[in-house]
Amino acid sequence: MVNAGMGQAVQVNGQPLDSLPEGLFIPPDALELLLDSFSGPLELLLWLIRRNRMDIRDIPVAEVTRQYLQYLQEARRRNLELAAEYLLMAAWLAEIKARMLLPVPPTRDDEEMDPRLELVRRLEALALVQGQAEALQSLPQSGRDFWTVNPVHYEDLSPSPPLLELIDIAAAWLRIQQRPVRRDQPVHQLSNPAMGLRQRMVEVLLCCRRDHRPWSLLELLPELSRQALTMSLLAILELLRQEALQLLEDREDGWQVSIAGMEVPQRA
Amino acid sequence: MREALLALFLSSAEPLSRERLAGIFADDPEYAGWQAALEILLATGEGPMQLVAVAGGYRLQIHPRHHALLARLHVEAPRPLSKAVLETLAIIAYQQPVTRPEIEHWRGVSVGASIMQQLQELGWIAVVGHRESPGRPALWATTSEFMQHFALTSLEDLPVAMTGK
Amino acid sequence: MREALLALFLSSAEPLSRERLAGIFADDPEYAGWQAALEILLATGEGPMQLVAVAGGYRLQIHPRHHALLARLHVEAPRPLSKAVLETLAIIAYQQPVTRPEIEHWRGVSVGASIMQQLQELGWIAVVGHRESPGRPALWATTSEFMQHFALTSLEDLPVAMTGK
Repeated sequence: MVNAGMGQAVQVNGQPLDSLPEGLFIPPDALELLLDSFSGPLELLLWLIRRNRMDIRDIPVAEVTRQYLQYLQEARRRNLELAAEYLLMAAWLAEIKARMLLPVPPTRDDEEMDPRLELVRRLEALALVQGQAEALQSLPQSGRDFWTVNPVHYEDLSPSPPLLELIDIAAAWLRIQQRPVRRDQPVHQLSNPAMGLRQRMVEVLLCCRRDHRPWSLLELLPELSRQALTMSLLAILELLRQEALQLLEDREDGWQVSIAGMEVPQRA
Repeated sequence: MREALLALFLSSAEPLSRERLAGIFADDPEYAGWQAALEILLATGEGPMQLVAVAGGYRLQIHPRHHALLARLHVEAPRPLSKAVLETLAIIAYQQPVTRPEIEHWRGVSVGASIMQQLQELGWIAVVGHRESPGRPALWATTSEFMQHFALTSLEDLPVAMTGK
Repeated sequence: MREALLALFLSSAEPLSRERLAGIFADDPEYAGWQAALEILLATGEGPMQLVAVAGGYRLQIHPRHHALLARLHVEAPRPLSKAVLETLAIIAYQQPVTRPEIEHWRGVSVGASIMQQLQELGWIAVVGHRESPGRPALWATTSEFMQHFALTSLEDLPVAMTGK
């Protein structure tokens, strides 16, 4: 079955499979390599057909089956693991061979009854896929045959502001207020809910934040109307109550406050 | 104008279509004439760059005259695809959309999960739907990245396969 | 020469150092003068691009004068704020200066760091102080950008949200 006498004459490594001599000849290490390179029984079959220069549409099933089984037997003799698919294919081939021996029942369309038809379809499909794979392989590929421009860096773009109107914020605040509130945590509620007071509170904080030093009360009171003065005074008192401002000392020249949570340099 | 157009292409990781550009330039009078600038860029390129039609849009590529130099920079060529991966990709590219059982039928062997995963990691294939048959198998197709990698303008540009050996 | 240098920078995903460039150009007489070309590129840029020094070498970037146009391509269209973010903003606007535990109290649920971050990235809220209570919690308030965006001159201009009690 195996022509061991020629075994030494054939180099396996580096030789394309198609250069194997006609007929079944498997050099010692070639079978494993051969089976590795096939993706499955259908491909082994297609390769056998092409190697024998057979017509895919008129396969001499007996001869192909004989060669195919020889490969399988040889593989088994060498204890190579074969997927179950290979044995399924063998069974299929045997079935086709058997059906071809039966007398053909009279039909209008002979081709419809050819037991090889499904096999031919499968082989042609595989041949097409192989051709398509080769065609893809021949295409130029990015990073191998051509290079694209890598996206050029740009500095952060400012995000577009969300779709939001002032009235949405007011509506959200209204909804929150209408919710039943848990009272287990302190919330600094102002007795006077006017937003003017809050505006002034934030301004006082920002003012104190600009310069890390104690601020005298007078510095924080604008020389404006009496109303503004009242508002500022209220804001500072509220911030002191909320412990957002710290009262440092009560001196002759007035109070001094500093923003909480900030180290104030000690004066000598 | 030409600079503004270039800036867009240079910053984009994706090919830009005419529709996309039209949306960006809108009817802004500052950018009137962008279409003429696009034609010139397509025709003449800019410095070492050429503008190429790919995957339904245009993208910048380095002119082939610089390829020898670029090969010195990009010494690590992408790993060649294995036969199994290449055949699976070919079936998806040419037969899409296609299910995994159909791919297995075409190839005559089962398709390992690792093959599909490799192609997904490359960003070349994606699930585009499901077949309304029992089990609702996923339908696979190639992506825009696939066309970009192989510099295809559309799927119609896939080369015709030779089979009659 | 300038073109060859540009081709390298354009095709590279990473910054290129002088050493790397020197290795690529080697002593190839065809590319003598690459160092002078690099200096010019650094000084004058090329079209919409400028060459900047970053860790690891030099890389191209789009000149900021094109940022407004790039934003049309790369910045997502405006979307509404999520409910959680909107509520947090409303509480800060109407209750400022306010701490995060207080915001959580008003909302009845915890306020994730991502919510505060989103509002900070918009430039609409900032820390204006701290309370001298345990943990020294930060006091949040709206910013002048917030006022400008909504064309407010003072918080008194905020619409009155009546609870109808």
